[in-house]
Amino acid sequence: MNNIAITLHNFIIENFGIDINLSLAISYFLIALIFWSFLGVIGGLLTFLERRVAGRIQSRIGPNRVGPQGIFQMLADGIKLVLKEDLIPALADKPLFRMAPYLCVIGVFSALVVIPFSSDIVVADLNVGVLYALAITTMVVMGILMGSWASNNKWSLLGGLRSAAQIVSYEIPAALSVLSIVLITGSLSMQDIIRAQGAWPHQWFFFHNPGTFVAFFIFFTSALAENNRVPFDIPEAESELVAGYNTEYSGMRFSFFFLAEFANVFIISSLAVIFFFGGWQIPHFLISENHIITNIIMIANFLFKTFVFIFIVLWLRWTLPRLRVDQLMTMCWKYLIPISFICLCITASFVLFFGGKSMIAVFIGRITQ
Amino acid sequence: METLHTRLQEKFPNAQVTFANLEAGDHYIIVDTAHLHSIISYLKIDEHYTILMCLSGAEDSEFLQSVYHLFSESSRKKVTLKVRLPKDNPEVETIGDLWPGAYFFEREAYDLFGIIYKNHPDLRRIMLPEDWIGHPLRKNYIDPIQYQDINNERAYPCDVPNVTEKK
Amino acid sequence: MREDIIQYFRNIKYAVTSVPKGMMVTLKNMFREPTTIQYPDRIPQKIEDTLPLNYRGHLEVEKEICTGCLLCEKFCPIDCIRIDVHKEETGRVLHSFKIDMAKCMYCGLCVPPCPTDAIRFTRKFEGSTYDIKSLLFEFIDTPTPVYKPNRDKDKKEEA
Amino acid sequence: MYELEKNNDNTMTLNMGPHHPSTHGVLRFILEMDGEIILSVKPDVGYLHRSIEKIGERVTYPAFMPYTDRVDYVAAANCNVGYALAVEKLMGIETPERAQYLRVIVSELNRIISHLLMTGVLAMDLGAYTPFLHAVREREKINDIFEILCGARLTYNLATIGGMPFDIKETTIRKCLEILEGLKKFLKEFDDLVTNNAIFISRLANIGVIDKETAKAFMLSGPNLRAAGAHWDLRKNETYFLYDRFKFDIAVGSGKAGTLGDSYDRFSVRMKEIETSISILEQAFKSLPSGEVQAKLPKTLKPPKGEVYVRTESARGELGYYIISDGTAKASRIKIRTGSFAAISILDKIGRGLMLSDLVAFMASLDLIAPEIDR
Repeated sequence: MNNIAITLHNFIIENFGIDINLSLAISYFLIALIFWSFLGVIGGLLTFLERRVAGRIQSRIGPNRVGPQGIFQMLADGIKLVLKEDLIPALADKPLFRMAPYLCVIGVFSALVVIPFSSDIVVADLNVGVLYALAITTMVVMGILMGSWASNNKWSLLGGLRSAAQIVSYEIPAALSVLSIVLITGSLSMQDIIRAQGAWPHQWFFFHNPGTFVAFFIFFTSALAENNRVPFDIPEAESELVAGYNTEYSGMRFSFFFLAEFANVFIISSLAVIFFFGGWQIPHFLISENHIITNIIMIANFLFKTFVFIFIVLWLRWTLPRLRVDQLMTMCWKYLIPISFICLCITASFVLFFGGKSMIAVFIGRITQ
Repeated sequence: METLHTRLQEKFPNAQVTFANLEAGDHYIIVDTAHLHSIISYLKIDEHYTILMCLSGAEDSEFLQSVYHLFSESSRKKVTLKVRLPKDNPEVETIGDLWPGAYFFEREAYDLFGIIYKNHPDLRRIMLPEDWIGHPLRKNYIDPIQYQDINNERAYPCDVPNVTEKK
Repeated sequence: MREDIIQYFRNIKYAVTSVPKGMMVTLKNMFREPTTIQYPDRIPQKIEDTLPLNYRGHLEVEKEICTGCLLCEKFCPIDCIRIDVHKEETGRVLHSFKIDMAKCMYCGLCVPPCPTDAIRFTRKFEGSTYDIKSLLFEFIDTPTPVYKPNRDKDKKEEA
Repeated sequence: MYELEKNNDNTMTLNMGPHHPSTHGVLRFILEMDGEIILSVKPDVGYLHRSIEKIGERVTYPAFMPYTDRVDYVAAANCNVGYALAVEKLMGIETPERAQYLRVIVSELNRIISHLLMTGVLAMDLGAYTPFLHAVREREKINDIFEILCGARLTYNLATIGGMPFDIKETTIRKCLEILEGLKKFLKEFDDLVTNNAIFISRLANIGVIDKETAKAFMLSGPNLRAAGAHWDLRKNETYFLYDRFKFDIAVGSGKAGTLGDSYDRFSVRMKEIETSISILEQAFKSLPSGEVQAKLPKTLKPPKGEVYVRTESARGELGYYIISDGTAKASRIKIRTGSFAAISILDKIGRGLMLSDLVAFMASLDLIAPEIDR
């Protein structure tokens, strides 16, 4: 069993006997649709989670009225946003203004295609998965820039330009730090990266060598920056730019930007788990004969790890002040990029001298000799 | 303060420097309008009254006043200077070149009293809108009935009539 | 140059150490009890009962002991109290005692001058209404003769 | 210096306010920008002008007291006692000792409240929302004390001419000391969360440097002046009430994060002043004398003909009341000189060359309160 879409494809071919290409298209489309709606739910859930976490950190209670513990707050918010009037400024560039939020959402949601939830559950295990994930999420900047320009608002424009500079620069440290992982595995496929790791912490790439250890923090920081989260939320910067690029947006279009941001939180957390924390890997004794149960345990493991990181993202959001634009650039070009290069060199030397074995494996090997 | 007054009189014989002694509170020195700037700069530079505490407009029966409260950090002394300006042409030299912070206080006095400060770089209204008519803190100012279609009457549906009207 | 390099590493160290410190503070706060209450429906006891006794809420007048001295009306800075007292054969009679709570600024200047404590603050503070006219409080429904403190009796009591 | 540079094609005019999230109330700035760099700041104030000075000429002296609350609603008690002091000085009234102690207590409590709000808001303007709510949480506790004392939480109206309208009870003192102990713990936590945070320091250090001479020329006062390195505190240098009986140090800017007189200094001076206020309060509670709280006054207050300028140290700097009396029950002129109004004029001088984000931080560090500017 390769992955879930192929399974569906085989099923369609066997039972309906239609053209192979058409069946492939249909099965990928259906699976993508399921995953996308899942991400939509996750995005909604995160808005609720963020408000609850923020509330508790700030000695408040947070939303707790809609449903048990307020879990359906996201539905109430969603319905409210859908019913709100969709304002378009008179002097806005209307086609671009309408298109921008969709572009954002497409950029983020497309990244989900390569995220493996378990050894079988993945839409498409591309052989350029890492590259694809890093590249497609950058499409968000197109949406933001488009929306901010089309709004015909100076605050929006400032926010959009800040965002463009920020996201494009932070692509580099993010890619460089992931490169150390690619160096170890020799593959750009997500599944291969996960399979190269193990279920236990000493098998994770996070503890592989000092280079990857630091690389994780660089990856996480730059992923946060790419997602415009605090402390890098300068494109939105509520106290400076009113609301930044989405100043003029309202109703459903605003909620699309919002959803994109929260879906992106999920994406970056899952990427961090995949690259550095063993993804869906579970210990051997948990793997049973039954494929379905094994997959469920894998998904649970993966989602648990992901939600830990999501919590850290939210936690950071409600702790730190934001940086200034020039400090942000300084941090990227003067600190993160040089350090990630050093990390890359350290990892490369590890691969060269120890044949890709992890630090702990080498250490244990020395002791047992 | 009285010694300061005599010193000022010696220094500026042409200026009419009068010392006012009141029943209560602070005493003040009334200065001739034409010599105000030179007297204040003398006070700042030679007498070390380095702090301008407050600049305000005021009105007595016949005149508008521009009041300057100065303070000396070294000798811990305060002095109040006043200029009396005729109501029809209240003009006085700005002291913003000595304390740039005074520009805003002068704008306020201009806005609320209509005192014109000569050589002020940006003498505009500060509290009230640009198109407001009159200077509200003058004693003969009458509240306008409306401003730009906004009625000045209170819009309380259950308004209680004024006490003075009742009697 | 050398100092710059030292500063470079010091910056990294400071950023790395100070951020977790702040995060620990927020984490600590996360496990503390919330300080907010769920006003207005999910509260253990009525808010009015938790307020101190001298809370300045809505005004209240006890018409039986009002002397009609009009001191409160005089002391009010914004004229939100209006009292009608007419002189009739039996003496002075209160016809209306109106307080416009929509206009009142709860300054409390009307309370201390009252000789009989007829006007006083309550601990009510919820004044939201659909009709602003309902905030015009009228304390006299039927004409009431003003209260005349019996001076001799008071003196006796004091003695 | 008040002329905008000619508007050529490379600059952008940006309208910041009147309802911009970081202008706290309604202030408006017309910014001339080159990208993110500010070329000039033109403050436009007056959106909250409530003609308090005109009202002062129409109501009697005691009836003006509630209006002084509204001059600066964050530090209303300071405004109250300042006005009471001015009228007392004009009339030559001697205030009882206990009332003076009570005034010290309320003004120091109010200073803590105001500085807590300021530090929280500064953090909020830099993007950290949590410290603001933590500060407000502590602030609410002191508001509870005010509620017990005078019955109101924000616009206290807690002074009368010649004394105080309430007395403090032993239980309130104990509760107050308890809260102050909690506040000390909170301040340590706040240091970890905000004061020593690397991002916070880098956002404030070397931003908006005001040196001592500029500060004096622009009539700055209070914490803003002290942050520039001036040892000047009206509580100490021009003792009023009974501040000479308390031991405290003047908090002065040290320039430890960058330059002397930068935004971080203004922030840390306020943090130090909270500690100073706590120590003054503890001393005041220990040595609170017994006795009357209200001086005997005539039925209608009619100050003699004359004028007085009395300044006190409010939370936002020098708060001066200039009262001219013409011998009647109503003042002929009441001028209120506030710290924020003086501070607003320095924005253009220092704001040039800053980035937009810095302007927000600089403005918050000056602790501008819009109603105090406009009155």
